[in-house]
Amino acid sequence: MSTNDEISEVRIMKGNEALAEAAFRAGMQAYFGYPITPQSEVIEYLMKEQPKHDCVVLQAESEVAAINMVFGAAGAGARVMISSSSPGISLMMEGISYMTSAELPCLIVNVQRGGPGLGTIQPSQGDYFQATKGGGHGDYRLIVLAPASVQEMADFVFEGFRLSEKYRNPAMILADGALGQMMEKLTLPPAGSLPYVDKPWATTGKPAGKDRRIITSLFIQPEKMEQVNLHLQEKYRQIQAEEVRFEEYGVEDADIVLVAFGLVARICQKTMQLARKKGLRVGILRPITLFPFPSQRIAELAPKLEAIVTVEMNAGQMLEDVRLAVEGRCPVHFKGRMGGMIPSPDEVLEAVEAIAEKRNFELSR
Amino acid sequence: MSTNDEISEVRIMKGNEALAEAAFRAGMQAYFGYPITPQSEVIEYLMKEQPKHDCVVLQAESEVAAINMVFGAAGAGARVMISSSSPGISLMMEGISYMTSAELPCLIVNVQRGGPGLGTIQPSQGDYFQATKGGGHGDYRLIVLAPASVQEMADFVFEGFRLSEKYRNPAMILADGALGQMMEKLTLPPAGSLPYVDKPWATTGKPAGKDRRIITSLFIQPEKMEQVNLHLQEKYRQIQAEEVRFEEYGVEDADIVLVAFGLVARICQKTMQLARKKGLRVGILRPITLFPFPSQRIAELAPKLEAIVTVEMNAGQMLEDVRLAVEGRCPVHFKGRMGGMIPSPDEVLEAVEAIAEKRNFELSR
Amino acid sequence: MIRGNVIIAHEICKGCELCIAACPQESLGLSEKINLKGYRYAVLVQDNCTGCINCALVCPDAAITVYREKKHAKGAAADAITA
Amino acid sequence: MIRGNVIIAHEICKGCELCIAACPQESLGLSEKINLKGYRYAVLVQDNCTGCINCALVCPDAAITVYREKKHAKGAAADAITA
Amino acid sequence: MITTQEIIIAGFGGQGVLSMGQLLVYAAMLENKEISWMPSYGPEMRGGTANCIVIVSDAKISSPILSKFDSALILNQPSMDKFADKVHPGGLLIYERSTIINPPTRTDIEILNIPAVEEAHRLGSKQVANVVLLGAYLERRPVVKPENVVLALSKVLPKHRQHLLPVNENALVRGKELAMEAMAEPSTR
Amino acid sequence: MITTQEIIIAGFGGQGVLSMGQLLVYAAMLENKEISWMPSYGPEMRGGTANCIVIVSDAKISSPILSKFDSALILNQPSMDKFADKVHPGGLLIYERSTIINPPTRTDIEILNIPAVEEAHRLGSKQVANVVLLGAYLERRPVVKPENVVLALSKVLPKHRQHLLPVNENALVRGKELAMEAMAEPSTR
Amino acid sequence: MEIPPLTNGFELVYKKPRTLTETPMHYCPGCGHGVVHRVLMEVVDEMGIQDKTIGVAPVGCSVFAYDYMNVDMQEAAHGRASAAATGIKRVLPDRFVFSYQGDGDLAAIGTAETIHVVNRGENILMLFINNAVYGMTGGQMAPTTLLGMKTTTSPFGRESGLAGHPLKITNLLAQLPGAYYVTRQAVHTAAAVRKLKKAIQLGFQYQSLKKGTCFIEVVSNCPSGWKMTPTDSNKWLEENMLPMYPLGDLKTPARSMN
Amino acid sequence: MEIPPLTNGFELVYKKPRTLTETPMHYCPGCGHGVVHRVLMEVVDEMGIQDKTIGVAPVGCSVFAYDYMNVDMQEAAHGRASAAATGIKRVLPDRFVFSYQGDGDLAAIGTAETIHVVNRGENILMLFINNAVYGMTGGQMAPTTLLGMKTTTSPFGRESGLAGHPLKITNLLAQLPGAYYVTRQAVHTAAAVRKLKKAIQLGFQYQSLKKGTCFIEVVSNCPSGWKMTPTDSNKWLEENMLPMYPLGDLKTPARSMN
Ligand SMILES: Cc1ncc(C[n+]2csc(CCOP(=O)(O)OP(=O)(O)O)c2C)c(N)n1
Ligand SMILES: Cc1ncc(C[n+]2csc(CCOP(=O)(O)OP(=O)(O)O)c2C)c(N)n1
Ligand code: SF4
Ligand code: SF4
Ligand code: SF4
Ligand code: SF4
Ligand code: SF4
Ligand code: SF4
Ligand SMILES: [Mg+2]
Ligand SMILES: [Mg+2]
Repeated sequence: MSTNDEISEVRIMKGNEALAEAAFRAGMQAYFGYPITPQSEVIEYLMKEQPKHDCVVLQAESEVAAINMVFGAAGAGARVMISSSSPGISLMMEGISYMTSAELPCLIVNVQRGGPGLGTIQPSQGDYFQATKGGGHGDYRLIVLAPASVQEMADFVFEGFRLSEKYRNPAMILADGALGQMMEKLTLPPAGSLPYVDKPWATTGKPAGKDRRIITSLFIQPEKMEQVNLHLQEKYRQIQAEEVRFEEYGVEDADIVLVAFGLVARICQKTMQLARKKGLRVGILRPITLFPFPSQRIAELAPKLEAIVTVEMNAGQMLEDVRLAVEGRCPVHFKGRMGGMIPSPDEVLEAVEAIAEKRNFELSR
Repeated sequence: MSTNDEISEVRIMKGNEALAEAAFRAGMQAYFGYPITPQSEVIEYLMKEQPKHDCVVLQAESEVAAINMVFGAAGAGARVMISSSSPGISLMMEGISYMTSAELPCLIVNVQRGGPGLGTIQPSQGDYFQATKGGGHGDYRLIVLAPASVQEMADFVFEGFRLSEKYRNPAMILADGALGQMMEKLTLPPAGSLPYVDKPWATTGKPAGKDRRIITSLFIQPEKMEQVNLHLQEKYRQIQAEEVRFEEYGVEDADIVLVAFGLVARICQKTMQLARKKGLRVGILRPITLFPFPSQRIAELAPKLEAIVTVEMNAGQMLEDVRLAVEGRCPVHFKGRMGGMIPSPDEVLEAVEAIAEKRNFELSR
Repeated sequence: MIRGNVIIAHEICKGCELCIAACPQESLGLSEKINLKGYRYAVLVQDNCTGCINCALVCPDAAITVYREKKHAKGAAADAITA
Repeated sequence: MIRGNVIIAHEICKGCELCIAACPQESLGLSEKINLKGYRYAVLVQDNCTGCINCALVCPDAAITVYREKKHAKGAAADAITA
Repeated sequence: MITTQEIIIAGFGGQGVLSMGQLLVYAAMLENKEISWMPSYGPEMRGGTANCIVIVSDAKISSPILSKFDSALILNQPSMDKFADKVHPGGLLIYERSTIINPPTRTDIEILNIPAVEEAHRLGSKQVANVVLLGAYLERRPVVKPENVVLALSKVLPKHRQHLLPVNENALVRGKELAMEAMAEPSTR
Repeated sequence: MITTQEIIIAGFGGQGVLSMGQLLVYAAMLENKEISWMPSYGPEMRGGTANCIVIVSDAKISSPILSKFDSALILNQPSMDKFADKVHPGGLLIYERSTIINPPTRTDIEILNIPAVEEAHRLGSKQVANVVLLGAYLERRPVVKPENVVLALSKVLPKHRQHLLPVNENALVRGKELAMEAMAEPSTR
Repeated sequence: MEIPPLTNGFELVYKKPRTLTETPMHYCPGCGHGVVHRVLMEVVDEMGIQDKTIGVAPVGCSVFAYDYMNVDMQEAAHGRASAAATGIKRVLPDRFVFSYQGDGDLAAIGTAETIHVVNRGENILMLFINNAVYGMTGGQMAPTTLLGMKTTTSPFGRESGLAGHPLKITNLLAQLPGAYYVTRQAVHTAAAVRKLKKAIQLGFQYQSLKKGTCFIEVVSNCPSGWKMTPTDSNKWLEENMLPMYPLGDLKTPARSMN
Repeated sequence: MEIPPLTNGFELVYKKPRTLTETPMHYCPGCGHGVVHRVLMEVVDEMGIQDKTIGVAPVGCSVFAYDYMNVDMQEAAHGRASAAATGIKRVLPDRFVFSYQGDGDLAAIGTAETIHVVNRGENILMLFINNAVYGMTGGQMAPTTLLGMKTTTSPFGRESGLAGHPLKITNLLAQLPGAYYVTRQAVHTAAAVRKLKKAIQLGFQYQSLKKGTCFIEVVSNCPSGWKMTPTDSNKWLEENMLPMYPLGDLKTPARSMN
């Protein structure tokens, strides 16, 4: 059953397909990827629709090759995307580190599955550390966007390209298998709405009379390499100052705030509805950018709260960023599911109730 | 000039060579690696000395191949080591994630260089996040040991093998280029002092009448995968409870404690000497295990201190673990150098003085 | 003609029909019934099996066991098994 | 015999001697002096260079420029440059 | 009027459980409803069970993942074992007769036993068993108008399959009828 | 007695600056001293500068990395430019004459200008220029006994190079003598 | 009409090997993986090397091979089965070690490992199941996909300009001195299965000689990925795959000792 | 005795190409990389394509190639220069794109990329500098190291049992349909340099045809890694490398169009 039929202006699509269609509309000029569940629909959709667009779509021989093709194409000035899922993203760590160092923009999509190892193909948020702290070597950061709906799977492609080009830094969409596979209604952003930016640094052939362009991540003199790092750190500080995005629900009067990203934030919305029905004043803070992280907002909220509950599909990774923001100003609890399990609104509610009543609850499971 | 001459019982060796020789003495049964500066002496030494030992030493075609050979050999029950430097370690992220999931012991050595990207070959501590938070996908941890001398480059090989086998989890020695390249005196641990442990899970050929052994990281049912994760998390908690190691100097009466690992901790010792001469009560806490991190000890110290200064050869990575331990109970400052630059005792002293006098100082430069 | 016989594990069979195609005797067919996995499974539909084991060799699910009328030449069976 | 000439960039030369080995005329040798990089550099030691450009072709450091006595046949030089 | 229906559809891969759910959400979209379709995906597609959670609502949908459902459409025994307990009291459980050995025993929900496969064979296309079930479901929970299911079908069927439209339409109608029959004969439950 | 000497030895790769440092620490080990040898490594080995920091001490060594030194042994101009300022006041700077165009101008340190390359050629082995310098250094800072340098050399030289021992011994002696001469003739500084 | 089988006065002439476990295989109906698994275990059975054999499963449809093969097994990362097998064999040189990989695994992501394992002449048996698609992930294009063949990532047929020609990696490997025995077999007919079995027997037997890598390509089907019935897939294989990937030995010890 | 050069009445017959920068190269004395760099830039100069050429440097001694070649350049990760070049060429199909790689880079860690770039027939020029060692990291064994050759990781000489035979990757590549022009050249003599230049010219010229990958192996030296003087290294190359890696075309358009 084709999912790209124009039944009306509004479409129903899988998250992966919405993302792929959005990439075309965002003026993507090249995509390199390698199949992996649960995101293979991205490349499948792109391949099918490619004839309608002026965009390179290439299936590479591996994720390692793909990320290095991205390096080349991005260095040549193209708007480039790559997508994969957890194990495939791990293989890109060297390439990603190179791109941050060479300051190449690109959009990396991780539709996470349960790990570690080959794990399972069910949804997970187990790659938060990898995405936000840098799974590759050296001091670098990605701009990380965490969508929570099919609509955002599409919208954040635009945002990801925009931010990555603005800062000459790779951006990542950190989704999960469920977001990739589920279908929802969405309004596709119009094509052509993301203007191309000037890239005088791109290697498109040395302009006569001007200096040649060099894309490199090699700065053999440590003095120079340190300068590069200071520049990068300065950029990350700027991103932290200017690009934090988050959403809040009911935090104004909340005693307990759930901090959750991506799909889990929506599960928490249901929990919040259920909790409020029971008279528990629960609110939600949903980080949309995971780097930069909304630390400041959390720091503001913390002193007024009875507790924060971080809810994740992992063993507690964003938890560290929440605790770093809170710095002991309120208790921070954690509720998680792992290895492809998705917490249900009910079980999050149970945890919230336990916390409200100062009972113990099972941290995960 | 050969560095392995037995001028006396005590030897002078490069850190890389001490580590290699120690590996033989620790009963290493297989090594797989790929050359990269600044740790190529490890494989070079092993190749030269291999005829004297009953140990496989193989130069793989890449770090990706090498880590997967390690997977195979470790799964077959061998005591295995692999070594590389930052970019090469990034390429191992998938394999390492697999090994943690399949619960395979092995010793991974990262003699870090300045990143991100190809960077420089000068020493760095830029891979702290990667080593301690998991640069690969999924929730996993490595046991991370940070040597600070050539002696420890040798000693921690034993410790690394021992811990990795005890917990069936990869262990990592996180060194830096300077530690690998420098020469010091050391006393080599005697050969044969690390007994082999029983590995009934190893695939050595199905024993007649018993079940076959399966080494896998695939648990396609998320329920099962979650159980695997819960088991891993339990193991990590146990490691945290039992294996924390650190060193302290002069913290008893200290107003300011420097937290530093590896070579930087020694630089800080010199700073401490200089500072104490100037009447500043400076102490040092040196985490030896980076995971598990000595959070508890830092939490104990924090309320009594005027400030903690984390000193690293990176943009502030261990800093986060220090802050998580401190939870706001004292100010935490950071002094770092990046991209292959090594902080000098003097410049750390400057920072300490500035903090003592509540002046601003350049965080990193 | 040598007489043979096959036993097909109904619940293992996935009804792929490869054995049917491989049988030189056209002895096999699909049952009308479906098994618990939802497949129509292979069954003998003619009594002319020669025990040639072709069907067993191509069965991806190792669902087929083959028997053959005892011959006097002892070597034959072992031969077939290692074929 | 055609007369040629070479100019060797002293400070670029690393004294690898490949030009010396490549010169069919044995026109080249190493200087006694060392340059700032610490190398004895290549110099003309005989006045018999033919401008055959062999030395320049094998020089890894592109340190050699070659001249040749003007001929009447115009094409020769261009020929050599693209050799 | 029903404002929100949370449905689980489960069976073997290949029985069309996923496309049944998709059909439902397409039809719902034609009625401007909010929808969510969440498959369980996996190597289960190779012979194991497959399922999808479908939510149709007049209001914005928060969690697309649920552990309890208003209705369940069940097409094999493993799915029955897994989901029979997950229907809210007062909810609806419809199952395909020929695939179920142990019918559910709950008495706090409505249970319909539909011979969809048999009916599909009768209709001449075993592919439409799922549409028969869908018809039965819509009889009991009219979340969308059957004509919109047909319209949705006409939009999603590729050109070379448009000729299947009539048989699908029939299947939908027969499903409705079978549901009415099943309700009338409690013995088949 | 000197208790700690922090030394930088710097020049081109290939001039033997690294092995000069190694020789020193081997000799120091024979005297049961604490030692540390820290090379700057890198692609600099391909023609660029190379250097090592050597620390010889009676006490345990903390930082093997330093930014200022007691003594400097300099074998080329780039190293001179880099390290001349990094010698503690009152410290010692010895340089190889033929490689230096701009000699240092500091007056707060002792500066010795040693024609080590020339001397090495005279000794018949240009390889030993570094040992000449080491001899000169030991004359001014007797951190180890010269006989222990010779002993160390005899241990580290591979068999097929043991015949080079005498020329190295001579080089060490000549270095001492040149240092004394250089001190006697302040004009060569 | 079903004929009830008679066993009276009959003798067993074929039953599944003991070293195949009782776990039903998860493969799609008609998938060649099952046949290769079974034949492999038949050989292990008959050679009596169950206790000395260690296998490595890939990432691909045969990722669960260890569920079916009753020998010690490891499950390697995508593309790295032969690297893992190298690790095993190097530390246990007297065991029989085999790797089992699909075309995506062995000839795409694992190309470097494949080439270098064979080039080093690792004394293992490599099984390479070429079904011209990525079965596991839903039928995407593989390096061995035929020109013009439609897959989910070559929806208009593989086109050499975009994706290159089918990669005959076995032919490349046969030229490496480290390769000792290289052959291409199939499982689409009973006769082919018989030949495959012979090849696997040789592959294991040669392993004891420690003279290099034995490499067996099995041209196989993927009814699901090809969107065909199993019988059609075998027909299609014969007509389309075999001309590109002709069966037979590419290197035999005799020739390799030339 | 130094002869001062005369230029009076003389005409220029050779000078370094304009597209080689003034930056002195960091290579060891006598290293072949410098020659290849220069010849490459001579061709770019003469073809007048400086503004249309984009090069990709590897990780290896030639990692700084971009310091010397005055064209737009990228520095790719170890082994991935041809993947990066693919990325560039696919988005800028009318530019001249070349990759430049050593034997460790191209034939060890980058094997998969190498094979697949050529198999896809990417329309780029690949330069492969085979000096039989890892020069950059201090002379370790490479896939192309000769049997018996001592390197820092084969201190007793490469032994086929441990490390396999030298990998003639160029021969493998020549067989891929995606390869359009494959040749093996050298730089140890003036005559060899002349031939190399012709080959590079062809490599660039063919690129406009968009008919597949042009691949040039350059058998080169590594005086430092081999621990020889430059002149000795060239002699050794001739006597030892060339028998294993004989010079000449392995595939030319005429033949590839057969
Ligand atoms: C690093 C990584 N990349 C991608 C995948 C997804 N993946 C799983 S199997 C597979 C391909 C399988 O194809 P093949 O090797 O031909 O085996 P088949 O299923 O056809 O037997 C891929 C791409 C993965 N698991 N890991
Ligand atoms: C991922 C990674 N692994 C290893 C290295 C270290 N390394 C740098 S260059 C090189 C090999 C270079 O050899 P080759 O490609 O033959 O080039 P050459 O120096 O001989 O020209 C290696 C292993 C690296 N930089 N990155
Ligand atoms: S054994 Fe032979 S004759 Fe009998 S059913 Fe099987 S294939 Fe047919
Ligand atoms: S080959 Fe096997 S699985 Fe297929 S129909 Fe026959 S018995 Fe059943
Ligand atoms: S141009 Fe020819 S003759 Fe003249 S120096 Fe060079 S090689 Fe010798
Ligand atoms: S070839 Fe070049 S670098 Fe070498 S000696 Fe001659 S001029 Fe100098
Ligand atoms: S998808 Fe293809 S290869 Fe995989 S089990 Fe099904 S038929 Fe076999
Ligand atoms: S190490 Fe070898 S390849 Fe590298 S620059 Fe020196 S001679 Fe050339
Ligand atoms: Mg396949
Ligand atoms: Mg090389």
